[in-house]
Amino acid sequence: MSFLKKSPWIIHYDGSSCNGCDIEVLACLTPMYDVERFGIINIGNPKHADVLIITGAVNSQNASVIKTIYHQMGDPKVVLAVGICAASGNFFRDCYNIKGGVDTVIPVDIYVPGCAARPEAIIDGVVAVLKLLEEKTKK
Amino acid sequence: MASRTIIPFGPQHPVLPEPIHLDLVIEDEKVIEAVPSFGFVHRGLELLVGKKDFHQMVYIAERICGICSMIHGMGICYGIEHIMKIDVPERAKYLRVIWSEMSRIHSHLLWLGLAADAAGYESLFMHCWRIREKLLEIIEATTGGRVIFGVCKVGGTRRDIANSDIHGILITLKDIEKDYQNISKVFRDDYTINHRFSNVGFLSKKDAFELGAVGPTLRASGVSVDMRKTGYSAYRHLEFEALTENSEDCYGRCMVRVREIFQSFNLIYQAAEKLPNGPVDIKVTGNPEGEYFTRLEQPRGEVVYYIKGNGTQNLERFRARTPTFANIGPLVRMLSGCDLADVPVIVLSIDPCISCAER
Amino acid sequence: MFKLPVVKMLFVVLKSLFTGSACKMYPVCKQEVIKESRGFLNIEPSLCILCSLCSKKCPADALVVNREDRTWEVDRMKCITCGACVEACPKKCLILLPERAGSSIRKQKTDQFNIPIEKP
Amino acid sequence: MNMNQEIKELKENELISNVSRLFKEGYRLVQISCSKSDKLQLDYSFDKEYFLLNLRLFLSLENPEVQSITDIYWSAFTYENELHDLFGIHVREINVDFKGNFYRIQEDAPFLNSDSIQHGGKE
Repeated sequence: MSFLKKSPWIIHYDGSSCNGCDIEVLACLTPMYDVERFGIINIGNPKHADVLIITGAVNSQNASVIKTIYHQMGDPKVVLAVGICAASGNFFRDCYNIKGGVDTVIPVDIYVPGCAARPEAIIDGVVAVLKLLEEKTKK
Repeated sequence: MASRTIIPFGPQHPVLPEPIHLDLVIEDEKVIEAVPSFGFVHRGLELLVGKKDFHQMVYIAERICGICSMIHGMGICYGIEHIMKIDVPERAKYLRVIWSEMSRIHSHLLWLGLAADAAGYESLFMHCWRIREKLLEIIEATTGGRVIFGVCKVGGTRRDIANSDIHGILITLKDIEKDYQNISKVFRDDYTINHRFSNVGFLSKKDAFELGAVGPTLRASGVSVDMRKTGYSAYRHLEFEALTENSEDCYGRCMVRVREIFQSFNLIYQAAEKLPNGPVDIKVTGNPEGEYFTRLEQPRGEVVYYIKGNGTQNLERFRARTPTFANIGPLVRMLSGCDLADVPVIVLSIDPCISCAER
Repeated sequence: MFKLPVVKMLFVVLKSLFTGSACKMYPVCKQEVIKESRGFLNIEPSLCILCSLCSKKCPADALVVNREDRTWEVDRMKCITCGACVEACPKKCLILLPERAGSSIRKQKTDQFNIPIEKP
Repeated sequence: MNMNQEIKELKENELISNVSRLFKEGYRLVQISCSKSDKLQLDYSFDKEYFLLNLRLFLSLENPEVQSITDIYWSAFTYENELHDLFGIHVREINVDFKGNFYRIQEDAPFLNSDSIQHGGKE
């Protein structure tokens, strides 16, 4: 595991996701994919977290919640948008209550495609996030 | 006279992965009243009927919820087929049963894992999810998706399970069942689970019925209602009983789910044995005109779809009343009078699926 | 009575020792590909007739077919790999592969294919 | 296919008496739904031994109003608040009245004001 030097802690927030990506994020933490071997822990407290994983599109209600979580996280921080809904809003972008992807509220660093995103794709995304995190730390 | 405090519970909460929001009015650690409110996951997808045609609505209905996606897709297909008087091939009916029972097992295993986690029993949580992954592999090999199945379409199913593969699938399922047998013993006998779930979240038989609870929440209170008994799809050819428990608390709800997994395994074996040969879909022409209330049994309980077509390719109205929405009333009743520390367990005991409830 | 749980525990420990790891060790080991999996939409450009039925059937509006420039585009960040286009295609030139699209730093990740002019 | 469902049309003032009769007969409230065409169509669905009985009433689009059934079926408040928030129907005397805060959405009554019905898909 030479490419992983840090143990990033993640916080997961469910936007208006359908649960599909949520349980895949959760599945990453369980024995089959077990990202804990990289030192990745799902943590409830935004102050402890380095990576914010958002699944699902943003609607008028959770926009402020996402902003709050984002601003509570300490620098350096990275945002990972998991799933098609988080990237573009999927077909829900036509709905009256949906604003669009996560980038309408906070800057997103990495997008992970898939509906629902496969755990392998999420792990790939987290690995990509780590490189970014390292770059951001150096600054 | 103690003072009253209002504690907001959610939307981002470490115990619950989903953004449920409750305002808990508490007095000395006792919850007096719980006030739920929605909107964090609300998308308003029922209005998409105006923009998408009814074939596309099947994909959208599947994405109401990623856990019960198979039965959501099946529900809208079933309703439209009934309106258009399409007779689905027998093989497709059995395949739908097989897949929806698989989705029930994976949903219940998921819930059991979360319940173990809420009780502070992390290794059990990991074991449940380990078994679940084996099942997901079968699901992916047969449907192509891990959580979003995408196999139901109006007029049948998109994919077929080859007869030669079924034997292998059954062997793997028997392995999973054996593995699960060990875990179910823990849920049945373990002190931690018993202690945490017993006498918590009491819902009497009368209350459960009058408040319109559905699914395991209702059956744990001793009311035997299971929509599969209406015999939709191929269920009329299969033998099973609606499982009930009489303990009327969280432990009962847990036990109903523990036993339902065995029942689902059994249903899959039965369906695989009876699986007839033939095509899996028929060609659909024309547009639906008419209305129908579809009622199916989801892992979380009874789901009702109201589908109304007006002869165009767009449906006029699609409404899904999901099981979690029906269980909100009973949940509020269960929460009043409980300890604050029990709130996560009680909320979990109805198997809340907020993205279902808010759509 | 006292001994029984201990024996049980020992049994579990021994079993766990010999059954090996449940973990898939991704990304060190390669991902096992299930060939029925819906993962990645691909096109065989030589067969495409630019009928744009696929983009009409797409529930997520991920496909753009341009007849004038003779291009076929898929946005990987919009495609939900449902397979509606594959069913709709009259020429069977679309296929769902089990591989998956990689993550990206951009919101749009469009793959464009040029459709060659049919030879008479 | 099971055909065990029935739709019964009602006048608005007959609703309460009918619902309380069903309650006494041991029916379970399944759902309340609303759909919009040129009128608002309310469906109250009840279940007894897998038989689905729908009471249907029609309301006009301007200032729709209906009496609450929460005195009879307590848990109907979820459905009735939904009717208020999504369709703008004023429900009289709900036992737990959220006054429009059940669904926290920005628009008022999006389903009533939507013109999405009858647009015939993508052009």
